[in-house]
Amino acid sequence: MKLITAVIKPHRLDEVKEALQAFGVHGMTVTEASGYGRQRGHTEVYRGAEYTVDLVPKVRVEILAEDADADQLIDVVVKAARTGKIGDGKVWCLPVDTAVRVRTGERGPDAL
Amino acid sequence: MKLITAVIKPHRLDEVKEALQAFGVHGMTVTEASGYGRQRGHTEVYRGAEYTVDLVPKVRVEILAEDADADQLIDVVVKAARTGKIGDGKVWCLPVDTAVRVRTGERGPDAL
Amino acid sequence: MKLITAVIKPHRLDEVKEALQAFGVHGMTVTEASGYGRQRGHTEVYRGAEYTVDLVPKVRVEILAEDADADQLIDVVVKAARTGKIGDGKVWCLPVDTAVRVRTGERGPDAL
Amino acid sequence: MEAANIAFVVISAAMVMLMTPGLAFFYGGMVRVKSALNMLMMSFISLGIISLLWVLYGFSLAFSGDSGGIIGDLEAAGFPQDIYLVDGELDGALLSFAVFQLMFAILTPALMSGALADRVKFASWALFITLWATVVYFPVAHWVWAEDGWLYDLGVIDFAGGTAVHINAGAGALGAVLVVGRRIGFKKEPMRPHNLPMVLLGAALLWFGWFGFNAGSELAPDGTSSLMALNTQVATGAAVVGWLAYERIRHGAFTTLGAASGAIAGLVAITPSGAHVNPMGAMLIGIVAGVACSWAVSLKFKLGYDDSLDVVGVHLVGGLIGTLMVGFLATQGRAGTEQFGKQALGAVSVMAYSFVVSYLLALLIQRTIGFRASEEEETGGLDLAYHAETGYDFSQAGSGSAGASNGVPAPVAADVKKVDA
Amino acid sequence: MEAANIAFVVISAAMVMLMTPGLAFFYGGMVRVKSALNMLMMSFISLGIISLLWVLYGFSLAFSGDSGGIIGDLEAAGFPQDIYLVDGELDGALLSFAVFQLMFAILTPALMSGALADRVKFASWALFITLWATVVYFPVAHWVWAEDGWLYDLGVIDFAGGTAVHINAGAGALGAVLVVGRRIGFKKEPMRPHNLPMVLLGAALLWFGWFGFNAGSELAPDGTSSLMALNTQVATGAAVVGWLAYERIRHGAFTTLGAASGAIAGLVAITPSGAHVNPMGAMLIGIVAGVACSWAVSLKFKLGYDDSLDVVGVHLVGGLIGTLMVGFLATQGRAGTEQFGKQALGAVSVMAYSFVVSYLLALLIQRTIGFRASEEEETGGLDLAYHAETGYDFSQAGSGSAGASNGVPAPVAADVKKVDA
Amino acid sequence: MEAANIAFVVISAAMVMLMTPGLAFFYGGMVRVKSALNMLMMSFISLGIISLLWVLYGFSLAFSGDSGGIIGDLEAAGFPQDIYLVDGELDGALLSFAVFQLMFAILTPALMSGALADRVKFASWALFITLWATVVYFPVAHWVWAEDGWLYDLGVIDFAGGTAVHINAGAGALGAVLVVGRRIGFKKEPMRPHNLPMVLLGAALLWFGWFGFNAGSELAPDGTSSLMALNTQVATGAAVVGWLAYERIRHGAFTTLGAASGAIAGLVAITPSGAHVNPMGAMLIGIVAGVACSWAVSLKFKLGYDDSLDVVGVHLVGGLIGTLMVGFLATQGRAGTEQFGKQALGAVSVMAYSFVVSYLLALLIQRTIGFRASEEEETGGLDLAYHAETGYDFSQAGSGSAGASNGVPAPVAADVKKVDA
Ligand SMILES: Nc1ncnc2c1ncn2[C@@H]1O[C@H](COP(=O)(O)OP(=O)(O)O)[C@@H](O)[C@H]1O
Ligand SMILES: Nc1ncnc2c1ncn2[C@@H]1O[C@H](COP(=O)(O)OP(=O)(O)O)[C@@H](O)[C@H]1O
Ligand SMILES: Nc1ncnc2c1ncn2[C@@H]1O[C@H](COP(=O)(O)OP(=O)(O)O)[C@@H](O)[C@H]1O
Repeated sequence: MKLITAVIKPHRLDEVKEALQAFGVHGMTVTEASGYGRQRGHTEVYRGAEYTVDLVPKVRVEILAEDADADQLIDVVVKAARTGKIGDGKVWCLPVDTAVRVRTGERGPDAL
Repeated sequence: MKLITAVIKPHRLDEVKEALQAFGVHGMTVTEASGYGRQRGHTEVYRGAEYTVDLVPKVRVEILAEDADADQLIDVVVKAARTGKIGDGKVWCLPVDTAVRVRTGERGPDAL
Repeated sequence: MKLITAVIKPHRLDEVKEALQAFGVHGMTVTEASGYGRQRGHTEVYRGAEYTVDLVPKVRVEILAEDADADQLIDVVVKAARTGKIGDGKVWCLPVDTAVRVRTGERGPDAL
Repeated sequence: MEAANIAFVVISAAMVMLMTPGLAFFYGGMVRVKSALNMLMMSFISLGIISLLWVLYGFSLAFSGDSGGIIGDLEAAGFPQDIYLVDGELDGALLSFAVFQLMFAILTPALMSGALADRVKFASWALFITLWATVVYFPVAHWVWAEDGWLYDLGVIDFAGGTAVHINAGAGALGAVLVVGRRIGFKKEPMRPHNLPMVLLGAALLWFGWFGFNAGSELAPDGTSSLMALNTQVATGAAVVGWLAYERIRHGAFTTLGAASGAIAGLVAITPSGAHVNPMGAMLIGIVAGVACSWAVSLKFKLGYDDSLDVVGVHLVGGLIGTLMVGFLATQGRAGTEQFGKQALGAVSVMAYSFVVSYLLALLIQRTIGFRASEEEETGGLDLAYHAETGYDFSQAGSGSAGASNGVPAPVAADVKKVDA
Repeated sequence: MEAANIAFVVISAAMVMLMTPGLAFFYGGMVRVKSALNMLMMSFISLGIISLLWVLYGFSLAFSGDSGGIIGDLEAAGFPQDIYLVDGELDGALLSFAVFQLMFAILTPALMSGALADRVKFASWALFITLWATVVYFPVAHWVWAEDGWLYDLGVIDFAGGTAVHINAGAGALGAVLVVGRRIGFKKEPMRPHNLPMVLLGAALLWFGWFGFNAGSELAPDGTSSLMALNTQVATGAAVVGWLAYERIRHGAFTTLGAASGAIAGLVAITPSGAHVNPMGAMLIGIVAGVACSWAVSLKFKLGYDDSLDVVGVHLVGGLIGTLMVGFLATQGRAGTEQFGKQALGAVSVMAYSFVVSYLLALLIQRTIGFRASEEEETGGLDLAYHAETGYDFSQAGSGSAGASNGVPAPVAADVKKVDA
Repeated sequence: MEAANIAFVVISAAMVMLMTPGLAFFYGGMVRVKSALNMLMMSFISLGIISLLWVLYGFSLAFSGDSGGIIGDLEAAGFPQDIYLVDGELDGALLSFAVFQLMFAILTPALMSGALADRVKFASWALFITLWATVVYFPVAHWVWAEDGWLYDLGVIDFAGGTAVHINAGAGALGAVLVVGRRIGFKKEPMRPHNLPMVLLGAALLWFGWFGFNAGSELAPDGTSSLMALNTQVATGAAVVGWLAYERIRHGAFTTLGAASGAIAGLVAITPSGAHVNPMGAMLIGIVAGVACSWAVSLKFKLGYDDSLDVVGVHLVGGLIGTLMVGFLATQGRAGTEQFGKQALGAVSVMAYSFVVSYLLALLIQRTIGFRASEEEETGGLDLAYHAETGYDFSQAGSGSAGASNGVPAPVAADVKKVDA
């Protein structure tokens, strides 16, 4: 199995979720994150003191997938998350040794 | 080494922690997360507009473990996290190239 | 490629970011986390009831890196994050199958 | 004179009105986030319901006529014009008194909500305060403040409502708690305040409004209301110091929650007594209230009843302290064993009546429509169960931000979809 | 007598002042976190700008002299000493009236901000309220409250400002909304309140201040102001109950936002009417306002205009209910078709005038300096765009914590670097 | 007359009471989350301690008798009955004055806390304000307001406390800061406000209470208090506009923090002067205060003292502006170089006295029990170190939720275990 992790812009989460659903994937785990990269942050002012904030909010999505689906899923996510502007994020894919569904103890593909 | 990641119901965190401790594991890293899956969300109402919220709060636990312990640890976590109801979550296990304890620089099993 | 994950003390984030930048790495993804380990938590008091809080705030940093850089990067992060006191955290490194830049669809090292 | 009185009473009424939201914040900040809105609503609904009851029959039962010193009549039910028109002129004294007293009737049931935090059905709570106001509050207000009320006639000192409001609510809360039972996880799980600045905000609004409550109870701006105002401040300050000192010695820290709680304890204790003691007496009452209540709040863990936000420990105990101490500290020669006896009788009567009737009312509700929330509602949080809302959303996600350039990160769980308007 | 009046009016003025921040919190809690500060600032800026205009010419246009019942003159512009010195003595009645009325002039434009939430340029908003106060509010205040104002002369009942304040602001908001257009994502994305306790806080401060607004409008502490205070509480309580009941039936939940909204609806409806009805009438007005406004807020989804925080649904509709119902419910023989006709005429005139002029003003601004924020500013959040701030930072990171021992975890996005002081 | 005065003063006292919590929120929202409760408590503890000192000896030192215009006597220590009983009647004028002035004595030390944010031991702070009130505030209040006070006799205009309160606190804060030193990370790390809506809430409560502070200082509802109320609003509005305009030009944004700060600056500046200028004068004072203070707050970065929340920049500078400008703007022929000289003398005397004595008191504490928190306490956050609490817990985890169905996600760090009740 594979674990696909996508770090994307928060407002693309909905599109990604819908694209995954259309593909037939019905589960994912989402975490808040902040990203540092090419995309510049912004300036804040407090009583005349100016601060640069260089981390921007991102959303981190994890999807467990069967080996066979992984490549296609990556494409689905990348497409759904894309706005074409800097800061769209990264997707990476890791090999998974094993996966379990807590409720039933099922392992492997059945765990999804 | 292995990295065991468990996405569980927030209120099972205590049980998981205790089970791990009983097993002899004394470290873990916890992140807030939200999960999307079979478990349905809920409806919210604001001035007559009804919204469906389909992400539910989860907790994401990461445990670095020695290869030999990994399988047993997964079982320990799965057992402690189980309520038997939909939405109990997933556990997955990834292969780790290397691990370091920041304080001392120790590598591998000594880093735990 | 490799994925380096570092769980560090929140106030070392700046140093780590600067060290990475000095090394030539210009991207990372940051998540809030809490850690449980040797470092003890603290006690809180509410109307005479005392509570022990045993999770301490940590920051979780993820860095995608080329295979060749991974080892050096780990050292850079470990060095920058170190305070020498208990609770400095862990760094681990995972093998990555593939990585994509969402904006352009570039894969592998070009995705960084 | 008349005009100054009306100005004083009307503004005091507004200040007392603000105490109920103040209470809502005081309590609301103390509960866990998943039931914070419910806690706020338990107070706010009192502002709604009791205002209606008051006009319909509450004012009448409390302040119109008398039956044996126990209760009023229904002559003023519906607040007909003839009770407030005197020779075709509006009777400002009566009208301002009516709105002032209405605020007391709203606050008192709301006080009990703290004891039942996080575990009762909202509709049942609404019914409970409706019944409670009717059979407990309106009569007791008559006993204590109506000219023919039996406690008033007895000479019990209860200037601004130590018995009628605080002992009454404290005892009622205890009665209801015994029926409703403990929160799931009581004594096992920590249930810490989710927002301490909100607790302090509530305490601040209560403190402010309490000047209207205490000084306003004189119904005239004079020496007595001035003394009451001074003593209110002194006793409250002393109770803050007392509570914090006790906590520092016993637990090693000066807590914010302790400061807020101490303030309320002091305010409660000075309520019945402040017009009849001198400032040094007020200080003493305040310190005793601060220390005693800060000790009393731990009783629930020992005795095992789950008075969640310490209505008993603060309002009942604080009310008793003020009501009893004034028996000995009253100026103008009133202090003494005899007065103390009267004070004790008044306190015990109200306590017993309120406790028993509240217990029975709660039981009635529990046996009929059910008082306690279901386990799933309770553990999932009452905010979603009854109010279909969540308190906060500090999230960015799903909010259509193209640039996503806000420094505050995004609790993504608030990924919501609109389906129906 | 005089002294009591001044005490009453000055304190009422302070209470009405507090309504504008109250409004800011009421609205501010309702928007998404990324524009919360902007929402707060849209009210606060009114406290700044209108205070200046008032002295410069606002008071004068509204209350000095008269031209055909339509507007005042500029005799009192700059508030020269001779208007407030009588025989070398300060004229307390006039000065207290001036500060009291100033607070109304501040609140009214701020009310409109809710309709334009999350999408207008801050500087343009500041300009808009400057113009609006000048050509809409000051004249309308003259119509309604000046002795020679044409609506006043006609005998329209508008005790504390149902037409001058609420209908006026509601219609103005609608006019501006039609120019500014809908928020990006309207009807598609959920835009839920980011902080409901803050909404309740705002409602509580508004409720409190409204006693100053309503009772204070009598300018004297007497029977009328007492009746007004009582009716204010009764109608508001009734509207809370009405709104919640409607919601429970229609949507299955008693929402916190509904309770807060119901309170405001009740307060709005009783504003014009409360001094002229009896408490049962007030209760009726309150219930009708609660139910009707709770239904009216969904109109925007059906009709498609984006009155974001329901200024039309609450203030315009609530103001109309109070203004029209008093036509039938007024006591002292004033009720009847004739009075109803006058009320309707007053309401319609103000509504039409405010709507048209506000629309034109908004258009003027949109065509010149631009009213609407850019898409990027809007989606990225107005807080950063215009105020260079973010509302909250509950983070630990980067704050130099050696032990990092705080139980509240760290939203790390707030990783900020200081560059320039 | 008497009754109206008492009504006015008692209610004003309650309003001034609310300013201290208001200040707590104003400051509390400005600090980082890890020390937010500590910041709140630094103000709240003043409500406790000073209330006790006032009765014990504070009122007496300030307002009973006189020694050379410098200080009162101890005749009224303990507030014995004979000072407030006149022919067996309670002296409402004296009692209401005593509670009104008590609130000033509470607020003034609390003002200094902003300068020492995030780095002093809580118990040492409590001791500091105890000593400071005793040797700085009570005497200075005597100088300025007692009939025999030397500044009062000199003819210095300080209507509501520009010198006694604001210059006094500002100079005292500076003295203490020089002893205590800078926060760890000053000028290097950003230390941004953790909760700006809370800052605005504080500003709003301060603004509201300030009407009691300023108008109430006349001790009677008359023309002067009415003028003061009007000028208070005008100057404050002007200062908001002034600060925002400066900021927009200098930094490109209208900040929320700037609006709140401008309001306080305006309120401070009008405090000494508002009863003696006309509204245009008030507007001028307000604008000057807004601009000057918004410039002055950056001085600390240049001069290198860490007046964390700008007590010097706002209260000292604002107080000076008001105190000095009234020398030229005073009406009734009082304006002129002579009056200006008196104003300057008054300001400088209080400034020098307060600065020196505060410095010495802080040094005394630092050398004995220590004033500054340990490095670990400071970096780890004072909330945990001294109050054993954390401000917020928006978490779901560990709260026993079976369904875990709340939309707000769970900061899991708040994983707490109860060990001991
Ligand atoms: N080397 C990296 N490791 C992990 N995450 C990264 C890395 N580089 C970038 N990211 C993540 O991807 C996001 C987008 O990267 P950025 O450089 O801003 O734009 P883009 O990917 O469009 O070139 C960053 O905010 C960060 O969260
Ligand atoms: N394919 C997946 N990839 C990653 N996480 C998943 C996946 N499917 C489910 N999850 C996580 O597991 C949680 C539980 O899944 P759910 O389908 O609701 O129940 P169950 O696992 O009991 O069948 C989800 O909330 C989500 O966090
Ligand atoms: N086995 C583990 N798996 C995952 N994370 C761990 C593990 N052990 C420790 N950690 C993380 O590392 C942090 C530091 O560990 P701790 O034992 O407190 O100190 P140290 O690493 O200095 O010995 C913990 O707070 C936790 O976040």
